[in-house]
Amino acid sequence: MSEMNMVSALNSALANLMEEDPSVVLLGEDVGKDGGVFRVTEGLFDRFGGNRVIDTPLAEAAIAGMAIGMALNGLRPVAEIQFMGFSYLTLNQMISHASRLRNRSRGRFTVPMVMRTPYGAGVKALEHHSESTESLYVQIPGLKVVVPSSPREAKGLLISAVRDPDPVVFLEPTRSYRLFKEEVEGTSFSIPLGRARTVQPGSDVTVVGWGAMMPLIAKAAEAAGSEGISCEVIDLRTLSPMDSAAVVNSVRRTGRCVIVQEAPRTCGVAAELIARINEEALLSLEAPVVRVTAPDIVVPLPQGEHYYYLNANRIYDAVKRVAAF
Amino acid sequence: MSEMNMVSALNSALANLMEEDPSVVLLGEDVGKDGGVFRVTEGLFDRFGGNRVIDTPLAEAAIAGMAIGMALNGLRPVAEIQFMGFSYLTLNQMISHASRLRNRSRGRFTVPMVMRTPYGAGVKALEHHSESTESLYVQIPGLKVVVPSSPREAKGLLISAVRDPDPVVFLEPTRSYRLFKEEVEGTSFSIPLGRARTVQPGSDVTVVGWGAMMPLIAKAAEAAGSEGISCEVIDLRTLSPMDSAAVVNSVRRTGRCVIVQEAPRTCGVAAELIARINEEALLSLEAPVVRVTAPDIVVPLPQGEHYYYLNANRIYDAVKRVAAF
Amino acid sequence: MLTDDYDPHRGRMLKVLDQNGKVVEKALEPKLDDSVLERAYRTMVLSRAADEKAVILQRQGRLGAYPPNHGQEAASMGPAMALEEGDWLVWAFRELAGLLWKGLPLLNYYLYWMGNEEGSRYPPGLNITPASIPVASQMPISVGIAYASALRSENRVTLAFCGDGGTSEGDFHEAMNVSGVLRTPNVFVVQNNQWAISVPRSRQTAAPTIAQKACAYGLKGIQVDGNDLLAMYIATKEAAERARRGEGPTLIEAYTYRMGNHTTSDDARKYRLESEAKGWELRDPISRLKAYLISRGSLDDDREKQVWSDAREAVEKAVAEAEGFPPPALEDVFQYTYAEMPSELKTEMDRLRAELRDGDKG
Amino acid sequence: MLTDDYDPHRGRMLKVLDQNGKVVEKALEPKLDDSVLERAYRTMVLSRAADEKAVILQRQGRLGAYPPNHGQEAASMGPAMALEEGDWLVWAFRELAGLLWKGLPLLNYYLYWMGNEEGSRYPPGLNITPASIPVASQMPISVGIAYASALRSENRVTLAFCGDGGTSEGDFHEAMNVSGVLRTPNVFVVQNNQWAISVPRSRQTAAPTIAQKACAYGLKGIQVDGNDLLAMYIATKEAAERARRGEGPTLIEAYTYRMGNHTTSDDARKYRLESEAKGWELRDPISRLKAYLISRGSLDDDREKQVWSDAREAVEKAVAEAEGFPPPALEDVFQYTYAEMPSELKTEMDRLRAELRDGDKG
Ligand SMILES: Cc1ncc(C[n+]2csc(CCOP(=O)(O)OP(=O)(O)O)c2C)c(N)n1
Ligand SMILES: Cc1ncc(C[n+]2csc(CCOP(=O)(O)OP(=O)(O)O)c2C)c(N)n1
Ligand SMILES: [Mg+2]
Ligand SMILES: [Mg+2]
Repeated sequence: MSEMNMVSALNSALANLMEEDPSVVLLGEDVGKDGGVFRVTEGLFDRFGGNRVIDTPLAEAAIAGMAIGMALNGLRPVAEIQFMGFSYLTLNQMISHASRLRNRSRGRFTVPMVMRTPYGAGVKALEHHSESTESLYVQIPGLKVVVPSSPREAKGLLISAVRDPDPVVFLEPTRSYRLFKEEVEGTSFSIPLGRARTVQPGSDVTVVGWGAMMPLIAKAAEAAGSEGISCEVIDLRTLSPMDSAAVVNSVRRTGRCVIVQEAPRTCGVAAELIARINEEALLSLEAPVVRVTAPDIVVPLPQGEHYYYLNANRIYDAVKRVAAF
Repeated sequence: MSEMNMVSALNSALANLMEEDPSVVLLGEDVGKDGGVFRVTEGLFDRFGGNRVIDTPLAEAAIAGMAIGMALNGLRPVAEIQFMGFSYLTLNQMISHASRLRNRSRGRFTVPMVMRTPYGAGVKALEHHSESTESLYVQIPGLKVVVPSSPREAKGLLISAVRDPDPVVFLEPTRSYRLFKEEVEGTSFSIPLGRARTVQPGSDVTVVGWGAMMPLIAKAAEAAGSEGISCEVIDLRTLSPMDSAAVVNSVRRTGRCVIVQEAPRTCGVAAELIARINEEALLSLEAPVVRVTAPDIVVPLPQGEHYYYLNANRIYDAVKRVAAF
Repeated sequence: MLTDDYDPHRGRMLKVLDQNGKVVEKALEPKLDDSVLERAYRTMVLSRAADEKAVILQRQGRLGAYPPNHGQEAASMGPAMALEEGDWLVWAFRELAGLLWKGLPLLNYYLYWMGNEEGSRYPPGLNITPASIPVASQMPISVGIAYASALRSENRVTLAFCGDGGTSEGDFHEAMNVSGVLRTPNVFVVQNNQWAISVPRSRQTAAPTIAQKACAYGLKGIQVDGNDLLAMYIATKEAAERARRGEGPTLIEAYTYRMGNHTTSDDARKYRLESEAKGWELRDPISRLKAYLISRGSLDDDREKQVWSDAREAVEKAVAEAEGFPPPALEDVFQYTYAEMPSELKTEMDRLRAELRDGDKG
Repeated sequence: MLTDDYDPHRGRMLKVLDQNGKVVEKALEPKLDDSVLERAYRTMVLSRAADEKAVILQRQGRLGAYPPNHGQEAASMGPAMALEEGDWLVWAFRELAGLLWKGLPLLNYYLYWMGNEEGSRYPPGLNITPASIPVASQMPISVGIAYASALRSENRVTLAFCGDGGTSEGDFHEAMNVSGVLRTPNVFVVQNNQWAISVPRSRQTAAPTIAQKACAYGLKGIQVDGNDLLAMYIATKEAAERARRGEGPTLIEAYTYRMGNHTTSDDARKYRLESEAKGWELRDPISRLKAYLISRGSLDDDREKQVWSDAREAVEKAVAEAEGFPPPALEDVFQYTYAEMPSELKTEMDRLRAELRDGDKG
């Protein structure tokens, strides 16, 4: 065990995986010598060589396509897309092939690949470097989508993602990369995909989020708690397949729910959760489910980012409102 | 006025637009001599010449990118993407540029382009030819998304889309292209974007849909009506910006709602509508809103298409269930 | 090296046979056993027969939209012949003859075009990827496949196809370029059949040849008479050997012609002169091989008739089998979404099963 | 034609000046007025000064991540000089000198990199598109811009830039190819600064030059010493004239070097030898132009000092203005989403306004 931030936890996961399984390879822009723009792959080029830690030309569709081909042919590729804002270039490969080859070939061909990419706002970055468009991927049958919220979660989930027989889009919250450290095992361990985590049990309001929203939610829940509102905090972790049952079950008990989504409002994961709560637990609801999300606008450049990016206050206010409804 | 099917109505709209405004140009694969694989642009090459009806090389990103550049520089391009399943190749251009140039340049540069593409299943086509992934576009701030449901609607909405100052994704239901005819004005007329249409007023259940779902809904609503269930049928028409107010207002009166979505369930437009109903009319609900959608699977090839594609029976059953709740 | 002798910048096209089956460059004639040549001829004929049948079936409503292969048999089969056991073949959607050579059962082929996913459940061990409909999207995948083989030092080659239209796509470019940098053991064959639906080659790119695009990627490139089986074979053979030696990928332009409509939904008369196709009839790849075989004494009229009747019989058998094949069950359209069905999806499946009425089955 | 004399396949690079400012090919020396050359020198110096300041501001936390232009001034400005009023300039993110020549106020530039969208509200009539961060995505857009100009017979040229890394993207390829087919009045300049973050040119493509990629698209191509302002100018001038005559687009490779880090977030020592940059210091484009001007008698030490102090003053003024510029109001981040704000969005805005507490403002 040692103290790791999310970057070092991810690095440790990749190192473990590459040691254990010679079929694990990394590819992407600047993942080799440079160790990745966020240093997630640092040291792996020296350790495992350029054949397994592959610096590619600047070509996202090819990175995704190659990863698919590698996965079809026995490797477990982990592709890095430098920022989620550049992942749109991979969408045709991801939708048309990665997600479908198993079905297309009736299971003869499978695509055990991972596409890692940093996502999210809040680090005062350039345009296109703050995207949170996870719902583009969540709606695609055949893809899995995973978002870790802490260093240990990141390591355990990434290991599961790489070992998973299906293609996984692994979204790393840029803002959490170096936000805090926690104790993480140096050896490999896994956290199963597809299961939400109850971070804190509670009885008054269910608060759901994922990724970089979790630290904000923790703060808001604590503040609410100190005012006697007991929050049940759920980290969704895997957005697809979505463990909505965990959320629905919680809402059945609390009757109230706040969903915190970094992405703009429309057609996001929060909407889907609300739809499922509506379908399965409408009669338990004592108040409308509240979405705390970014507005339906382009992510502003840094000087306007605070209008877009959520904070603990707004979550806290929402919790209070729902509790008081 | 004359009887037109949707293909001829769209063709008529384009012809009117090109006559009226020399800045309107068409571009895409096979839109010229061939008149488009669905014949929507038939005759326009001969009439307006190859400089305004442009056969492009096979390159969707370039088609979208060129349309953006044309729009920036004073034209009103109407780009055709041969099938929605190939539109993923345009997503980077559409998300990163088309939807953002106005905001990026504080209004100095605008992108009055239209991207037309046939969408939807039910015509026993090849793989990738039956996609209904509108929610990929609906969630992008800065884009508009329009789906006509009849020949006249198609013409009026397309004319508005082309005249609109913002980029519009115009989705044409493949299945409805030649499904039926109706009286359509030969001259140009417009139907405003952003407003849902109440196809049929009713008092018991609000039934919402768009595009190719509307004929199925009409059938189901009629059957329900003959059993004494009065359906208020709403054609959403513009998915973005979404006229959810029309739906919410209707649900406030009926207390019951069925949403019919051709696309797979997760993170679709139906989920967003449910979220907004939850937010604004929860207390009016007398039953959970029901989604009738495709399952979260890859569109099957024709022999399995009937498992995927909705029909009037399933909508009718849903209406009955909601009414009886 | 052929790629030097036929440097695309010098505008020479590789040919071995003329239309009378006469060898135009003796030094280039490959030494192939009669049995191999006979199998080649049989396979091309089988492809032609199966293809013609598919068009008929489509007209009868027994098969969906279908892209005819007529005239392009040598362009896909010559390259396939240059492969060894275990090599990969990544096709687009117009490479029937090559697939048959590699061993794909006709049943799979028909099932697929009849709209049943079972068609793409290829026999285990057969390294052929399923049809790839989004144009050129298979090219980057083929680079990844080749990379994986090379990483394990398997000495395998990955042969990938796309069309002249496909060369305009970004995917084509990214694949060629990455493959050049990583020196993956790929052979890329562009079936330049002069048309991409209604768009002629001249409007697809302003480059005079497709082969010369190789130079943008530091690849070897060569333009080959795509209707000349022997030329396609030797060009691919050389390229495959180069790839196997780790000397990088090659781009082969197969200069051929789409004799039919783009697909059965298309009507080529709208955009091209019928005389153009007429001219190409004289360059039919099967007739050319036949003339060569006859000139070698490896074929005569009787045996030729037999080849055709065998082919037609095999086709009828495959069609019958395909038409007798069960359509997918409800479970089938769900169960291959993930390795393990997520519980929410299972619920969706059960709900759908309950909701479907009997009359809804089709 | 220069593109014939310097056919990329023959591996010659176009140069007019050597590092001592001596004209190496007299016949190529453009006839430029002293006033133009002086303005050119001033602009390059202004670019250098503004760029250095931006790096300092970033270190002080007064500006965001920033991509330095140091060493590439001639590569963007030579082409800009060849434009006429009304011609379009489509930049990527490392073309400061060219922008300044075209007339972009420094204030806009700083505002943009300081994270305020107002920076990209370019003055009306200035045909420059905003920075394009997704690599090479601006290239297809530039083709559309050029097409529109041509359709209206405006006789305008569209000059578009990307980097060596950008040439690997599908967008680059699709743009070059479409532009070749449609013969749009484009000039494409690839600033080959030898690196794409940590990836060296040799690993970006196996093609020996970027210029030769032109041949894949039937374009004219030429490799130019990108640190030689005059060479960049004459190459672009010829290309722009060709484009204006309707004779199609040209691909110009500006062979230059990224002297600094990729951006201020990057540390180039991790992946490249410092000696490499040292070698390129001797080829600095500003020193080269200075030597030329001095040799012509158009510049002396005093005036040179004045140019620098004018530049620094202009920079300080622009920085002060940019730092005094108001940050966006809440309405600003909403109101440019659509021409007219949809009512739902208005509701979202009002809700957000109500929800934001005072402490939330940043
Ligand atoms: C990405 C994409 N865009 C459009 C289509 C529709 N389409 C199918 S085949 C075809 C033409 C392909 O031309 P070419 O690559 O020359 O192959 P050919 O059909 O001639 O064999 C088009 C446009 C597609 N399948 N994929
Ligand atoms: C599509 C895309 N992928 C990745 C990035 C991240 N990125 C920014 S600049 C850059 C390298 C660009 O290299 P080059 O085109 O040579 O331009 P240079 O930075 O050298 O000017 C990368 C990978 C991006 N901006 N866009
Ligand atoms: Mg073709
Ligand atoms: Mg570079």
